[in-house]
Amino acid sequence: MSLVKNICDTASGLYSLLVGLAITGKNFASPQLTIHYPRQEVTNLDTYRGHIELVPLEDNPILSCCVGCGMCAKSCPSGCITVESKELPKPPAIEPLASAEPGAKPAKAKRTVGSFILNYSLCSLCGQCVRSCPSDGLRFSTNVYFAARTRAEMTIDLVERFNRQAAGKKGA
Amino acid sequence: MNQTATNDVDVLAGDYYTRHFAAGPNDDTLILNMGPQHPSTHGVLRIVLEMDGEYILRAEPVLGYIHRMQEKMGENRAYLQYFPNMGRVDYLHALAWNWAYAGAVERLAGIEVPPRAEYLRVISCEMNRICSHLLWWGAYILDLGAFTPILYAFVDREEIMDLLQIITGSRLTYCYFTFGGVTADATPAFIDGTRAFIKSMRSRLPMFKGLVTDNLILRKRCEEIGVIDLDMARRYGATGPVLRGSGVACDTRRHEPYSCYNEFDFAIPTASTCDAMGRYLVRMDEISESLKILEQALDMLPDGPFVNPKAPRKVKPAAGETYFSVESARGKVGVYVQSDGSTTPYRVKLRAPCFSNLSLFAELSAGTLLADAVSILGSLDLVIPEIDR
Amino acid sequence: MATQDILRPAVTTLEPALVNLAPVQKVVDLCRAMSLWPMTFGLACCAIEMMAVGMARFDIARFGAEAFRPSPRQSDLMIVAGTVSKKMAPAVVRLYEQMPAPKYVMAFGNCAISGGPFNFEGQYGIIEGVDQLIPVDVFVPGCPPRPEGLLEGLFMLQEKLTGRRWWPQPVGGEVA
Amino acid sequence: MIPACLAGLAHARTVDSATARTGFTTNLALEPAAVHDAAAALYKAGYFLECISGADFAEGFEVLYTFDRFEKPERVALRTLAPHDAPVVPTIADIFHGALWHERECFDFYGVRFEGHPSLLPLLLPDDMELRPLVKAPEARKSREAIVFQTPAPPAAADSAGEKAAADPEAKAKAKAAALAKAKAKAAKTASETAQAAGGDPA
Repeated sequence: MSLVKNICDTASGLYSLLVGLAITGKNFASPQLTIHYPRQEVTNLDTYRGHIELVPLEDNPILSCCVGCGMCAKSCPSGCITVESKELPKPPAIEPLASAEPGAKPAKAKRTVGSFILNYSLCSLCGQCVRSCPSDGLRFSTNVYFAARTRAEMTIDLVERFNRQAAGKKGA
Repeated sequence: MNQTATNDVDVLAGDYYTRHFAAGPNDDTLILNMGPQHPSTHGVLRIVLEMDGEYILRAEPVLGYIHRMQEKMGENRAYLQYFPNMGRVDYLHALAWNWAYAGAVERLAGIEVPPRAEYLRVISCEMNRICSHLLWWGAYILDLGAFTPILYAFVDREEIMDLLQIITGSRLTYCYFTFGGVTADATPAFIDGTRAFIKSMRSRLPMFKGLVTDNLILRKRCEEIGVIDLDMARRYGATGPVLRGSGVACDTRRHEPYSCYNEFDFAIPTASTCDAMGRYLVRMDEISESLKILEQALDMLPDGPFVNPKAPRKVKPAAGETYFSVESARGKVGVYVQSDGSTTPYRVKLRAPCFSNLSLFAELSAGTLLADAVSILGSLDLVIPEIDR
Repeated sequence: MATQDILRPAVTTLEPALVNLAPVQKVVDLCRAMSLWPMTFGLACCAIEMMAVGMARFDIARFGAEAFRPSPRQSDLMIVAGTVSKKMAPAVVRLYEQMPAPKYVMAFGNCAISGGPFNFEGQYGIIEGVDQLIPVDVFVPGCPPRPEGLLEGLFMLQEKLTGRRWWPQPVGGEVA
Repeated sequence: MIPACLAGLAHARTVDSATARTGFTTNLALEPAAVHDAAAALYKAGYFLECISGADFAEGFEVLYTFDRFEKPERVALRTLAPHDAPVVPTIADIFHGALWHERECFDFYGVRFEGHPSLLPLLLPDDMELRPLVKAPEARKSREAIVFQTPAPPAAADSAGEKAAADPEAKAKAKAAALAKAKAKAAKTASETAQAAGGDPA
């Protein structure tokens, strides 16, 4: 009795191995899944959150939407953002007019971002800065190719990066 | 290794834990350190073993190699700022922890969650559960010596990660929930993609069964190994598939229904064999049950806001405490929050299912072969950062 | 026992090369760069992304680095993927010292670079950057970094070894 | 609501809290000495140990035990207070073996000693670490009454004395009602059940 059972068990066991081999064989013949990375890329990077970057104004792409209010720095859980604002240089022609008119324009001195330093190595990509931004001045970049030889390179000057990109766009 | 039969902790060789462990009567046994860097411990778990030949006499897991101070951070950060941590407690089923924390604070602060958000939470959480089970499947078979299945598992995992990336923006450590809802709405691409995924996953499951589950070698490595009876599960507080593999149909989604889980029709898979194979089968069945929930949730997905517009930006619950538990891929996740009425929690306690599930390993592995202990360890489905927190 | 002991940096002395001829070195370096054997040193979340790179979709085998070894003695690239706690630090140093030279270290993910999100005021349990313990050759930031990041890190290491980048720049990549 | 198995416990103080908000069906504050008996009774009644957590209050270290059942959701919270200068609580690891690690973790974080624990070694922290990370600075400690019992804290300044007077009778009445309910429940139980519940160790 137990001999028969043993033989049956062995036979079904061997059969299970054959089934597995057949599946492997079938998959061997199926098309390749690999993305040949540097030459070819995944197509869904736009939904990925890389490190944050400044958003340009729609009508003037060399200026950013950021007003340097510092909400992002306050809401960041790991404190990786240092932001400073500065006053936008006003067009000089309007200035005397504005000061002549009492209580109108001078109070509305436009501010913009002075410096925006992101210590990327502390960031957890949670997105609280982007959500807390009152002027929609931040977004996630798709820069996922980031690797560096020194730790200092993890600190990114976003204003400098923004200006570089704006200049690049202008040139192109 | 020092073999002196002495009780003096100070004269034995090895580090602190080895010395404490070895300080028993041992004449011709061997003290073996497995980990903290060992491929089958899934991270940095360390187990000190006392071996008699190939047999384990005693085992003692040593924890803390990836202790990341999560509970301390909870007391230092504002309620909303603690969310990113939740994605990193259990990185394989991050959304369950997201949910447990969001649920606890929402209950404490009385924040309502709109129906669409509840459904989106269910959908994303179940996707994440499948993703987690797939990785466990691949890694477990890898522990048992077969490399190929993990390659198959990652094909489906990549699909899920791509889909979840559409709404959450990340691949692994999601920070998708927020108080009163979720942070982004489902796009048509996500919904269509999920429907397509359900279909493809359904067709893949029989293949997994033929490739691995029915396999003779796997059955020999899993059957009648690591038998956990009900009393043992109760003494150690085991939950999740480890418990259901012992025949108890206890699932927080059904047991203590949170969100909208009582609106779905799904079974709680159990296995009566109580062994590693039982836990294996429970997890494989859970994948198909999750697919069922996903399908229903997509069909019933209501319109409306995905986040409560009245949810406060700065959460400041009244003084009090709450304990909220959800079912993760590994068991019952509990978040206990004490509020003193300020903007930071007074105390956050994270109840990790793996912590309890691993604690029964010492009893479970005594008297087994070392190779079987690896199989038992894998069948518990451990995520070490969740244990160490 | 003492705290200084835990934070002891690794010994990094190197023996001189057996054959010290520039052309031979160049060939040897090229061979090394194209078959780096990483050690499976997954500590936390980032380890899963490291596994993803080894799988079919991103397939690190195309760059000769698919032989993930569990033993430090068989590997020459340590990918530190995850948070290094103070309890783990001695093990990290020891594993590094056990690797045969020449050996390289990649700090993969923010936790390995600086402690990442777990680097907060009053923290008591983690090492704020694995470069305090062992010399790091390449840093790949992200939480966790995408597989592309790891591949870029690998290219950078190959570049460091051989002096040139062997693969084209990705289309979306930024030229620094 | 106090489950039948806990009805015979001495010195229990019911924490007034709604299940809908706290998630606890039963919430009892005990003397440290009563914890072991309560755990034994819960084990006999078919509960499992969910977790043990600590908290640092102005009054002392609170150890919170949470139990639940596999069959139906019925979360029982037992809490006990250990003084700051000599925090000692009896172990329940001989009943619920899962408590071995939970208690070690609590010892790690707060320095609460569990009397009778077989090996109270550091679990999560390095073995040579002196720091108790979750112990709060004395000035940061809040009153347990205000957080757990949700009665207004005893006011420090004189201006809120009126409030205290208003709140105090209420709290007293509540405690009285709870005691009354307990006494009733006790009377309703058969003597054997009570004896069993208070009996201590299971076999």
